[in-house]
Amino acid sequence: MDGAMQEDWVENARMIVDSARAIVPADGSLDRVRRLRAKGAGFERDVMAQAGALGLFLMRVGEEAGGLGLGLRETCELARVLGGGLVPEPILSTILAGRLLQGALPETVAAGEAVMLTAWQDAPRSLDWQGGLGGGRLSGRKVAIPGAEGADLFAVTTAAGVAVVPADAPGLTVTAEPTLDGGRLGTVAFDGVEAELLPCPDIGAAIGEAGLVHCAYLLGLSERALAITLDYLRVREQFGRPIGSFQALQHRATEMKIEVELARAAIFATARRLDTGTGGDAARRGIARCRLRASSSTMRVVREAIQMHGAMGITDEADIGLFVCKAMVETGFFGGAALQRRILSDLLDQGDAA
Amino acid sequence: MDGAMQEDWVENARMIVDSARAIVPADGSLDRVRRLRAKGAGFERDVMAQAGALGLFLMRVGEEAGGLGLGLRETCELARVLGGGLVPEPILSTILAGRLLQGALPETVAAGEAVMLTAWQDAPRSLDWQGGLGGGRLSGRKVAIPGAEGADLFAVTTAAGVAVVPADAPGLTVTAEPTLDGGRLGTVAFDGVEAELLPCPDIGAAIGEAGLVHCAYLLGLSERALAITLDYLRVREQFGRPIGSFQALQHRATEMKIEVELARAAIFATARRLDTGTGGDAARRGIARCRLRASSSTMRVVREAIQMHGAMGITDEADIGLFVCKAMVETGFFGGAALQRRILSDLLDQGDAA
Amino acid sequence: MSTDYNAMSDADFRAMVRAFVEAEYPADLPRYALHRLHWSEVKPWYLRLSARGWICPTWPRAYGGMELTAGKHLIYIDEMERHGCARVNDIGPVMLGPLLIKHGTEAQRARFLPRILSGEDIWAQGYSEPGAGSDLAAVRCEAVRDGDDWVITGQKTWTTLGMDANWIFILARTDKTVKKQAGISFLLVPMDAPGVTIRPILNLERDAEFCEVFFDAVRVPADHIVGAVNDGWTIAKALLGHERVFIGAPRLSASALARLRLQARAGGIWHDPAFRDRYVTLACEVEDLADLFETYVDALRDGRPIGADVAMLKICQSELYQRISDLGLEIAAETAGLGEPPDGDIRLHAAATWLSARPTTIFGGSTEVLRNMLAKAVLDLPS
Amino acid sequence: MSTDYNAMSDADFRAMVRAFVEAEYPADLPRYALHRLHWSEVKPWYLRLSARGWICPTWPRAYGGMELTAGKHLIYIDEMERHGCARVNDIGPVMLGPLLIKHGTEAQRARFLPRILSGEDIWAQGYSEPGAGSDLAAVRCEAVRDGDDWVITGQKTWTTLGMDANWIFILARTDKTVKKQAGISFLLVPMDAPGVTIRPILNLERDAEFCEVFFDAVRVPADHIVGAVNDGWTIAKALLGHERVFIGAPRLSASALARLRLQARAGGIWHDPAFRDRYVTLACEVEDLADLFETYVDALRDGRPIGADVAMLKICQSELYQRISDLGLEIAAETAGLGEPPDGDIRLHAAATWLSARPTTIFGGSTEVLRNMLAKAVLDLPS
Repeated sequence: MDGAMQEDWVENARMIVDSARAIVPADGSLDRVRRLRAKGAGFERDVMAQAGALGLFLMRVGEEAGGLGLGLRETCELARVLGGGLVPEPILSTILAGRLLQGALPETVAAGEAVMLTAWQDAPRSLDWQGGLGGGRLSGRKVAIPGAEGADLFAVTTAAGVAVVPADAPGLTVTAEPTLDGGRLGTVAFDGVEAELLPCPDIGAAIGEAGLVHCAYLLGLSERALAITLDYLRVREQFGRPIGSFQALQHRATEMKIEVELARAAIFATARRLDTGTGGDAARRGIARCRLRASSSTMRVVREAIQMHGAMGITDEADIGLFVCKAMVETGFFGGAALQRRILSDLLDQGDAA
Repeated sequence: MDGAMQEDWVENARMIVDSARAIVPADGSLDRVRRLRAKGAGFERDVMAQAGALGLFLMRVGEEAGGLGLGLRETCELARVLGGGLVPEPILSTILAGRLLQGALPETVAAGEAVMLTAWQDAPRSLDWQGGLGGGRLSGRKVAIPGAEGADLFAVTTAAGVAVVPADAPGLTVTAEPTLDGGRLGTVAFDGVEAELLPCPDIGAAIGEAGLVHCAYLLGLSERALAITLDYLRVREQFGRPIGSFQALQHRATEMKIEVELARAAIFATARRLDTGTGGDAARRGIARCRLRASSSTMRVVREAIQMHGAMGITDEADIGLFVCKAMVETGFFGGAALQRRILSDLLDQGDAA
Repeated sequence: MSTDYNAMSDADFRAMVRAFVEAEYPADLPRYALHRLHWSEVKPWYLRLSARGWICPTWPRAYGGMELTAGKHLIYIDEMERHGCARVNDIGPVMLGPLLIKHGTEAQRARFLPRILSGEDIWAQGYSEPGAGSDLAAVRCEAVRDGDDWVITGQKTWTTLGMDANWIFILARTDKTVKKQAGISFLLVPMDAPGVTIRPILNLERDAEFCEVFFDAVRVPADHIVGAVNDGWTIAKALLGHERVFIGAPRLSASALARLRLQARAGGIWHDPAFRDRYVTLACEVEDLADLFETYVDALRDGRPIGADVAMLKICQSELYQRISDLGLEIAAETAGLGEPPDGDIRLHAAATWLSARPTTIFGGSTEVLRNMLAKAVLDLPS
Repeated sequence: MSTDYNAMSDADFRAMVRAFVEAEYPADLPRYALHRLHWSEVKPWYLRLSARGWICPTWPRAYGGMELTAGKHLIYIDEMERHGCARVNDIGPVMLGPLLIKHGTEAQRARFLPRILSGEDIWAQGYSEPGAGSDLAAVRCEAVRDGDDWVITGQKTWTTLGMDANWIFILARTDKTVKKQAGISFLLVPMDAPGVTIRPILNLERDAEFCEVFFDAVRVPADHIVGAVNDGWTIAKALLGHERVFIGAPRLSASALARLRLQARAGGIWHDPAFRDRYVTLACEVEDLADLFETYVDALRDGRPIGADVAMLKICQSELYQRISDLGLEIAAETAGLGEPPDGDIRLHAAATWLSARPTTIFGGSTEVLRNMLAKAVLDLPS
């Protein structure tokens, strides 16, 4: 990679992140996040509209198709900012829809006027996305869709391509369950729903990329959770000293920092490799590794964050709790850690010379 | 278990431990252990004779067969003392021979005049003991026998019973490799060795018991390694303070202590259960659990012991190094940790009502 | 005088407890609940235990208790756990009662014990303060003598189920001039006294499990002190007897493991070798802990003293409980963050287990404070 | 002036290094050795590198070095590692040379640098003392000015391959009246000076890898000081440049992982799902570390400053190396403690890997000292 390209992505990422600041309060306030909990679909349409207006949904749409044609690094930087702010809007899901549909992404969606979410996952603990077809129509179900009840449209992956269906299509049912972060996790069921299937040559790759981008959301979350915990360690006193002066906590805090830095390095190196041509098994391996690291480092950070906050860590009133709950909800997405290890195990003998 | 029985074993164990003090220096000196390294078979016949004179080899021979008829708890207490002194003599191997042969244990062996070791293991990473037969004679090999070159006789387990063979029997070859503790780990190969097979109804159980007793050797080793490390933490100064005053090391030291205490509790509770009638899968499960705990706690203790000793921990001159090397040699006996977990996994659905 | 349960054989006693529990545990109360239930929910069960004379298993029979030995008490606990009985508001039976029996006046015993037995009084504990979580002796809540009253001003926090209580016992500073442990007294305060205010604290599931209690010049009569003035720290420290052992009992870990097994079966990964490798390791740890626990129970049974090393049990149990719950959350994957139990089965609710495991390393002596103590008192490491 | 290697393309440079190594690495030297080799063994390889002008890759060309950029230096290291070249006695090329170039006098450079380049002088490092392992500034070895000489009395220890060296550089206390970092000087001492005694220290495999060096009124001329009197601590601390990054390179972990794979195959457990579950976790950690390492190499390449946070690399690499070696030891089971490689193949020798992993968390800044430093310098936690 030459210097010019390097600069390109850094500059692009900076612009994207700057624009995302419109969504994530500069002062770090989590009031909106707190207020939105257990309300409606779990997100605000206004904010989706704002994201649309900023062009975020066009990030992964190629320039030839009228998009921004940005890379995974830029998208990861965006996701990181969103994670740091615990933004509940399903922006990444719409970005994935754009990545899948390219020029076919409806203009209303791109502009943020209509909300389109991607419904790809056939079952929990699996990365299967090919289901959802039966007798030439959509049938079956797609799971694990945050905010599903707030969607106007779904981009549905199937073995035969991507279907765009309105949420009120006959035979389509959305159900959802409350999650600990105050959001709602949806399932979309199809009972012979008519839909046009748009061809997409690399659905699996696109979903893999979305899994990587989501790692960056977790990264942002854990970076901020670590920062909040370090602040607490500096000010909270016990036995007449700030608790951050106790060596046992200091050593554990350095471990949290290392976890976060490893996640950051792995995510952006993998994004760079994918941006610069890595695909196939190498990409799958890299993504699985990032998911493993991002989920384990996030859970480690929030576990330690609770412990270091003491009793405050298990209350609803301390902000750290918002990060804990969000981590519980999000770290298991894209199949969970056990699946990642299985994928990596299965890939062990691929490309293995000996 | 009533109070009287409880007292019995405690009293018996006390006597056995007292007698073992004749072998393990009261002042904790490791001079003999150090001196013996890389010399001959790795142990002293005199000490085996002493153990015989103390009756140790008759511990697990029933009273009706002229033995002491003692239980596993007493044997574990003995092993614990031997482990604490890093005693290199293969006393436990001869006790196992007594357990297998009962009244058929040669008097010269019982008296410590001849050294008999048990050759049971068919292969590393396995608990198979049934091999070693071919065409009515001993054939094949038995592995992982510490001190094998110093044996006069072997008790060899086979599917058809236990064979007693002299080390100089035609067709029997002993080979050995040096181990890091200064001992030698032997393999006995049989090329059509003639031998009488003595029936033994519960060879597998006896080997399981020996595995449990060996856990107590590891326990003694790790208890002493912990004590040495705590002593070092109390006196070694860095940055003008004893390093044992640093909270990070204190917390890790409590973890070592907990590991050792869990091992102790598990080993003696399992020994009690086996002494009071538990057998079959429950016994196998208990023994596998103890081996898992004893090996992991021992390795954890010695790993931390090295780190807390700093550079001294990796030198030959500090006593802690003797414990480290012994732990490396011994924790993997009886199949190793991975095998134990596999055994436990296989037993999961046994006796599982749901 | 009530029945001498200790005269029964263990087996008979167990059968009796089991039969009672199976017959009397209210059908509409949750079993194996992970959350503490409120008094409004658990009251019927408290009253049935009370009516049977079983609400205070460790109190002397002379005071209306069962006077169980450690061994019998363990069986009692076992059977309650086995049936999944909800924990009642037990601060009175477990903490205040034994304390009054040991340190109270005859008048205090006569006044308060019967009302605990009957369920008329529900007690809460007021030890922690906002500035002093791990450092309990850093009490700032103050009690000043004014005529025949103590006048209390200050704040307590992390009072479990405080909103259900009509009485609270607190540690209050009665002498600011001496070293911090020496100027603390133990006071009894009615929750409806003028100047007492309660603010619930929501936990991460947004249940009001704890509360803050504010004291604004609250007056209580002079005889509401237990023990001598300025001797409260000694009393509070000595409070826990058996509890120091039972707080490290393997039951939370064991039941989390059982739930993990059910969850793995329901999720179709029970036969996955990689999962099993992790599962058996945790299962062994639970059994190891149970064996270690048993050595302390044996000591209790034999009347041998329990040393500071018993804190190992609590460290071990709470961290193991958390690690088991971590694996449960991991295998739940996309369903890990659900707010409600899958299929309505609380045992399959990994998130609830995970959250319920968190406070165990914080309350009742944080793991860090216990490790500091072990390093000094047990390992004899220097300060 | 020698070749400007930095003008070559990376690919050409790599190909050149590889060709040289493959042609010139002595056939009778071990490859992928886990132990440090002695001078008697490794001398031919030193001399061939020296003859090629490649023994000092980072020195300026003006002084006889290759003057490689960080990127080129990485390629150089990569290719050495790839072939499994033994590490030479490199204290002169890596530590003393750069230090003299920066802080020495022209006379010192003229005298010592050529002899390092040629292999005539083999240097050893004398920092640690028996009382001061982690606390390097607690220097007690003393140098007193007497006429035109420094007279040195004291002891150094953990001097790697000290028995192979004819020179040693030491930190000595030259002012006892100031705070401990301020009274230290950096001195050069010939090993054959009267009063120098060496005692080898055996490691756990009973190899003499380190030694103690005793100084009994050893006299060196006044010009054997580097930098100003009492300024030795500053010089010693600034010594490590690139090295702070490279000490955290993933290569030790990566090669331990490769050996673990071979060992698992040889032991027949490569396809065991439980083993694989553990293996892939470690393999991912190695790749994560490699990615983190790369961010620092990028900074070096771009000439950006390296902060104190680089210590994370070393903590991470050394602990990971150890955890990989722990799994290797575990799967070796009954063969774990063998003193010699199974089938003579060092790569299958789990014990050797395990032992070689131990010092990495102790030397070069112990993990504990680095964590203390990170907590303060990077996380900004209070003292």
